[in-house]
Amino acid sequence: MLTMKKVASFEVEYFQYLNADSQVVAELPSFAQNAADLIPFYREMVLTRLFDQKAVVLQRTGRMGTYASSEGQEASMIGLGRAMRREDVLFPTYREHGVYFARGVSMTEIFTYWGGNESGMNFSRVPDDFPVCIPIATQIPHAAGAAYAFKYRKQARVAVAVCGDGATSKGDFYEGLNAAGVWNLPCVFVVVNNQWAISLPRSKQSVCQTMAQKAIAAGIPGEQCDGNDVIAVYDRMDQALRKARSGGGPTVLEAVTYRMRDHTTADDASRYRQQEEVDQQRKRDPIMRLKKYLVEQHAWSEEQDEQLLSEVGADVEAATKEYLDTPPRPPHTIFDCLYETLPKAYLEQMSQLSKQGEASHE
Amino acid sequence: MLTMKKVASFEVEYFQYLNADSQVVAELPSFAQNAADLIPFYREMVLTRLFDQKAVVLQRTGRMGTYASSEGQEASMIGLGRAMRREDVLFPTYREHGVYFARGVSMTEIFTYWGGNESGMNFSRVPDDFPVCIPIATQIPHAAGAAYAFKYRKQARVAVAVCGDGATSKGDFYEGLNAAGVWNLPCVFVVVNNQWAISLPRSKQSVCQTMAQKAIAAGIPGEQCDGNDVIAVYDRMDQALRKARSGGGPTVLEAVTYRMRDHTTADDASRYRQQEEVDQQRKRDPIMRLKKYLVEQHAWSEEQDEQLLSEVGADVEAATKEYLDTPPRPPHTIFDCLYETLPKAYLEQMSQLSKQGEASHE
Amino acid sequence: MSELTLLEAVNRALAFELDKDENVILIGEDIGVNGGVFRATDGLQKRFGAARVVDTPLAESLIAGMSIGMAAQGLKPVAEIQFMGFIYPTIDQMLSHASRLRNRTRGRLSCPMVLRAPFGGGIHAPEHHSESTESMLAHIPGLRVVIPSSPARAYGLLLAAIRDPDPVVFLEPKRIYRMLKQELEDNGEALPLDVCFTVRQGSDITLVTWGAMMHETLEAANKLEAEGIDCEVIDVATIKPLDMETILESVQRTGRCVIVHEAARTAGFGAEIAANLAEHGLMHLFAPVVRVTGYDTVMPLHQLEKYYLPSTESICSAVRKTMAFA
Amino acid sequence: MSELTLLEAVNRALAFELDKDENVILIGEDIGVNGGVFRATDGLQKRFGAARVVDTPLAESLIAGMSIGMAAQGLKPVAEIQFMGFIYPTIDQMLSHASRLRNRTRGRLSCPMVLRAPFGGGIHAPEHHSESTESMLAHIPGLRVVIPSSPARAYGLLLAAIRDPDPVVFLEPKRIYRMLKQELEDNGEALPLDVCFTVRQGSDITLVTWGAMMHETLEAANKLEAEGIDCEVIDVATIKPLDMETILESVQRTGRCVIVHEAARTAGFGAEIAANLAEHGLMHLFAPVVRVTGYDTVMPLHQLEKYYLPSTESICSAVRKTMAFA
Ligand SMILES: Cc1ncc(C[n+]2csc(CCOP(=O)(O)OP(=O)(O)O)c2C)c(N)n1
Ligand SMILES: Cc1ncc(C[n+]2csc(CCOP(=O)(O)OP(=O)(O)O)c2C)c(N)n1
Ligand SMILES: [Mg+2]
Ligand SMILES: [Mg+2]
Repeated sequence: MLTMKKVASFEVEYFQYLNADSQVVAELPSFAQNAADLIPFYREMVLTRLFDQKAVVLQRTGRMGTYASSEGQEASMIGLGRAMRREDVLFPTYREHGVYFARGVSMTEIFTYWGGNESGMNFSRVPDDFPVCIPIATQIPHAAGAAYAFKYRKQARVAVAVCGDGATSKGDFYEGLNAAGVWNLPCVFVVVNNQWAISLPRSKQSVCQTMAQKAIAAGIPGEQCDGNDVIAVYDRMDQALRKARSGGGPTVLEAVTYRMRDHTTADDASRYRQQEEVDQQRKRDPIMRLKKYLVEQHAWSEEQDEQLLSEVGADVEAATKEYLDTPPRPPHTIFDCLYETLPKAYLEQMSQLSKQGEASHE
Repeated sequence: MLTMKKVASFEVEYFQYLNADSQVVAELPSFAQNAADLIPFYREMVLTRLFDQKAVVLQRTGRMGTYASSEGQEASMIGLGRAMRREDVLFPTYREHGVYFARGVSMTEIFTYWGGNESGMNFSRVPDDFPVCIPIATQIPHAAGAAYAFKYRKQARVAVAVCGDGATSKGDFYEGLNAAGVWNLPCVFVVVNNQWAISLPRSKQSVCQTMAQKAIAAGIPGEQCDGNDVIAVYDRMDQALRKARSGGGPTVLEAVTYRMRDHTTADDASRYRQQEEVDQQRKRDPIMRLKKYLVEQHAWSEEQDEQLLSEVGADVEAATKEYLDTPPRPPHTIFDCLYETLPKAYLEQMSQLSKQGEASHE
Repeated sequence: MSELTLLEAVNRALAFELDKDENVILIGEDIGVNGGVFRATDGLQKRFGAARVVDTPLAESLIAGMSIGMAAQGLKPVAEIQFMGFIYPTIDQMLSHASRLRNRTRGRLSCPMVLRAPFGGGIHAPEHHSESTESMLAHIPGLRVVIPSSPARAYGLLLAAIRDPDPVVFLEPKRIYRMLKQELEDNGEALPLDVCFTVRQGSDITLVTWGAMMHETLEAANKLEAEGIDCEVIDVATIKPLDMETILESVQRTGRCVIVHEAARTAGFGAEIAANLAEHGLMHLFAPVVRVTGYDTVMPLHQLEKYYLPSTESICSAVRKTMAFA
Repeated sequence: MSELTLLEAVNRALAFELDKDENVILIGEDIGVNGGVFRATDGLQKRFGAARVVDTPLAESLIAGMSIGMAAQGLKPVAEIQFMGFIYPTIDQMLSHASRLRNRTRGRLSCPMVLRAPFGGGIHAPEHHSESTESMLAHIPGLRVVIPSSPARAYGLLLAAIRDPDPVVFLEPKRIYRMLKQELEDNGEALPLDVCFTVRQGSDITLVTWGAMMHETLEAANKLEAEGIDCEVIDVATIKPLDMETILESVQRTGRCVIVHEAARTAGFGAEIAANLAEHGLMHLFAPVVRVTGYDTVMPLHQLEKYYLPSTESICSAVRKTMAFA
């Protein structure tokens, strides 16, 4: 007599098309079969990296506040951002600059935000996308709520929440996944597993073998992909989005990547991680990987690359200038979006601040 | 070329020894091989049921406050309570009366608590066990913290947290499991899945196939057992406790049972569930199941049963009397356990209350 | 017109707005078939369907968080937290997001949600079921905190809260859920938010309160009338933002003020009102501003609950003391 | 004796107590190898081991909840919340359990834990990194809320907090973490909790504050001295429970009071102090009690942060107005 029976079983799959050496290791999905079609991906990845470098310089030179670099994570960002449709809605963290760019948010807007002005989150081109979310994992239930609205209104839209490996430890993450399961919501939850949560390595965040398996607790599918392979990220996102859009419910997608820089400009990663590890990871760089592949496929050349760098570099400079030329908002505007109409009770405070603001502007 | 590879796989097992018809369906563990050894289990299950019935009567007749009946869940409570050692520590909900009894907490104490007096939680026999926990799932991280203390002090003790199926939806549940995994803590998390969370059926709480699989998200083992089979509950608890005690880390144990009565005396379950379902579940009753088995094994008789009922009934009556005879605490005692030493700032409030209390006692 | 309890008034307001505006969605634990543990949503799922009256998994933080996502998409979620004692897991979402979404996006996104919760003691409930921590919420910029004190106020203010374009926490005094009935027309007429209501005119002293304590306060005012003390009684109704004008105007006339709330005293919302009087009304005060409040203890289990709550008698004696002050 | 910053003083106090009492355990995010994002725990994991200086997964509610379980077992957890902006997920555990465990079990179990968090604005940090919501915590019965205003106070009060048998929330004013140094002997001597400290004696007016605003308040007092206004300055230090005696005694002498805090005004802790003055100090007041506070808005991102925070100048002008009142 058996003392037990198996009542459930689960598997987690891993997807990769282009390995670290730019070799094709699986049959390419159709969108990637013509290498030249990947050039727009490459361009956005490069833009994100140049933006990032500029942002760090601006911070170091006192012209911007604390900034969270996304270097090394460009394939995850651009793969997921490009797979989304304009009418889908993004619920990001503070590190998903590239996703914003792929969505149409301008570099100036992102500079403005990190420069200490909320106006940067008043996106002109994606009216529904959520702003930067600082409190870890709290954006996950927002995505579930928006997805509920899409479903209620029978709209073919998907809510995409992005979070880090650290975020998976927080109750909000799990609660959001579970809710998406319960109502079969059109959601994709992307865990950008960059191996670190400030100083805490992935291994100490959780003893689960994969972050993808967190989905099992919510009864929804979860899978893992190489987050430095933009083909894999786009392909898996595309699949998950299609499924969600057609009523197939939520998916968790873990993109395995690496945070190449300090957590933010306020951090010093050399206190807690080895340079060797970083050097090792440099070999998996998503931009080099794609470039090498494109070149090998004769879809790209060094000349084109230089041309691209200088074009994109000029775009970054133009955005920088626009940002630096933006005057700060008048102080009393801290009252003007507090409520739709400022309650009478606060009029006096606002006028006091107006006076104070004018005084110190003089 | 394969587009993906499997990187992790999981299974959930289900354990049952005595089925609903009292038939042995798996080789009995050694503690259960002699049927007579199960009589103490039976006795405590009966006691818990009689206590429960009395408590409901006391509430209905205005002599006690709102009460959460545990009818139908006796096998889960007694199986887990008896498997624990005295030095282990319990972190229960508000429905685990039987576990408390198996631990040595008196019926009078539990009556006193539900009678609206905190003194009932000043257990005389299990000094470290946690009090009733009302905010769902918040006791789970407490268990992880206590387990951390055991591990830190190299004590061979286990923290046992019990919660309901509803509780598994709350972030605290998941955060606690994850932490237990990270530090390989001596914890057992028991999910008493009684199919309902007030009016919400199990199926709407989560679309996961089992509650046990929630463990997978935390990278720890999870299993399911028949929560109405006291042999299965005791056996699986015993295994999990041994493992935890010897450094083997945490386990999630789902005990599948059924809440036979209203959620609490303030609830009316007929508003949201069918009587047929309840009737159907009645056939799985844990007490009847064990009794039938004991009788069939000639380890128990109707005469013994009547004797037991009258003995236990007398115990319940004695506890009832002791409870009803307990005078309320003087009002000012609401200040005396607020801090170890009442801060000066509150002395005046306390003396004001003393006066008020005396006045209304007159 | 019919005689309604506060609970029925809540139910009618929800039904009216569900009927009028298909963006209104109720979410919460046990609000569907069960109609809520107090029956505030009784019959609404049946009438409006399970997509609009939605039972959630057991997770308050999720309820608040989802409401924010829904509201940003233009729905008007009205979320129920079963008891105020379980509102704490929502504070992060309410403070970090609901109250800030408009400002954070400079008006691009907004959060027209209502978070309802029964609050207050006096019904012999288990622990955590008798909380009054409204002042914690009233500290949060960008939120509104609204508390009705009667069926009519519940109906009108809840309609206003749902229609308000910003997040509102709506706290329902459960002790008076079924205590009193009021003639009430179910006509969809909202009451104004952000203003106090003067419930009783008087010239000797101003009594300020909200929620269930209104009952004891009015009782006290009636009792004191017999003793020749003419009390003005103000129902704050919206505690955040606070309409201090009405209170100040009254205290300027009466020169005396007693504030009544059942929450613990320290940093309770009575402090804010008294502080405003100390700043803006000082020169009109003939006597100290007295707060009649719950003690700075944990709300005791029900055997001692009545000692914790302010009573008509404790209000009367505070008023007498204040009147006697010279 | 050495010159220490507030941050170093915190580090020394933690080290002293870790060394003295093996029940003391630090837990929090990034407090181990990294030494905390501000370096408050720098070097402590190396010195005391990873079992005593423990990096946790990213979950504040867990950190508070685990601390409660540890504390009930007789450990003395000192938990760090990385910024006060992330303290909200702990409120449920702190309010529902930490502050109640002793009362709920009639003294059988207790919860000797400390929850540390840097708080306040002025360091040009991202959103949620500049919070001051101490009054929300001060409303919770059974908690202590302690706020140092200098290195010496941080050292002595933190030692006292760790040794206290009940839960303490210890809020560290991060704007002055490294701003000033003070001669300090690392001798393990605690300062008393539950009392205010009179930092400067004066006879014309009483200024009451806590945390980082002490700096601007003292600066204002010095400036005003030149104008012939003699300010008494009180550091509240423990805001819960509040030592109102010291404040009242002072205001009885000076007849005037200005309260300064950077938190939003409405239901900020200044209200509690002003309310007490309106109740117990009214007849000694020559002038309205003025609160100089942050505005009732969300703390803005750093371009406008300085307009939000009270300044030496705004304190001075409130004092001048109060002095001019007749
Ligand atoms: C609730 C909360 N706690 C703490 C922090 C401070 N903090 C900011 S980022 C971070 C680590 C996040 O790690 P992960 O989720 O892996 O994202 P990553 O930064 O690696 O992209 C922490 C602890 C925060 N922002 N929110
Ligand atoms: C945080 C919180 N939310 C809501 C409640 C109200 N409530 C009490 S019990 C309960 C259902 C719990 O269901 P489950 O976890 O399955 O336990 P059971 O009652 O079935 O034993 C709810 C919603 C609560 N006590 N705590
Ligand atoms: Mg990370
Ligand atoms: Mg249940």
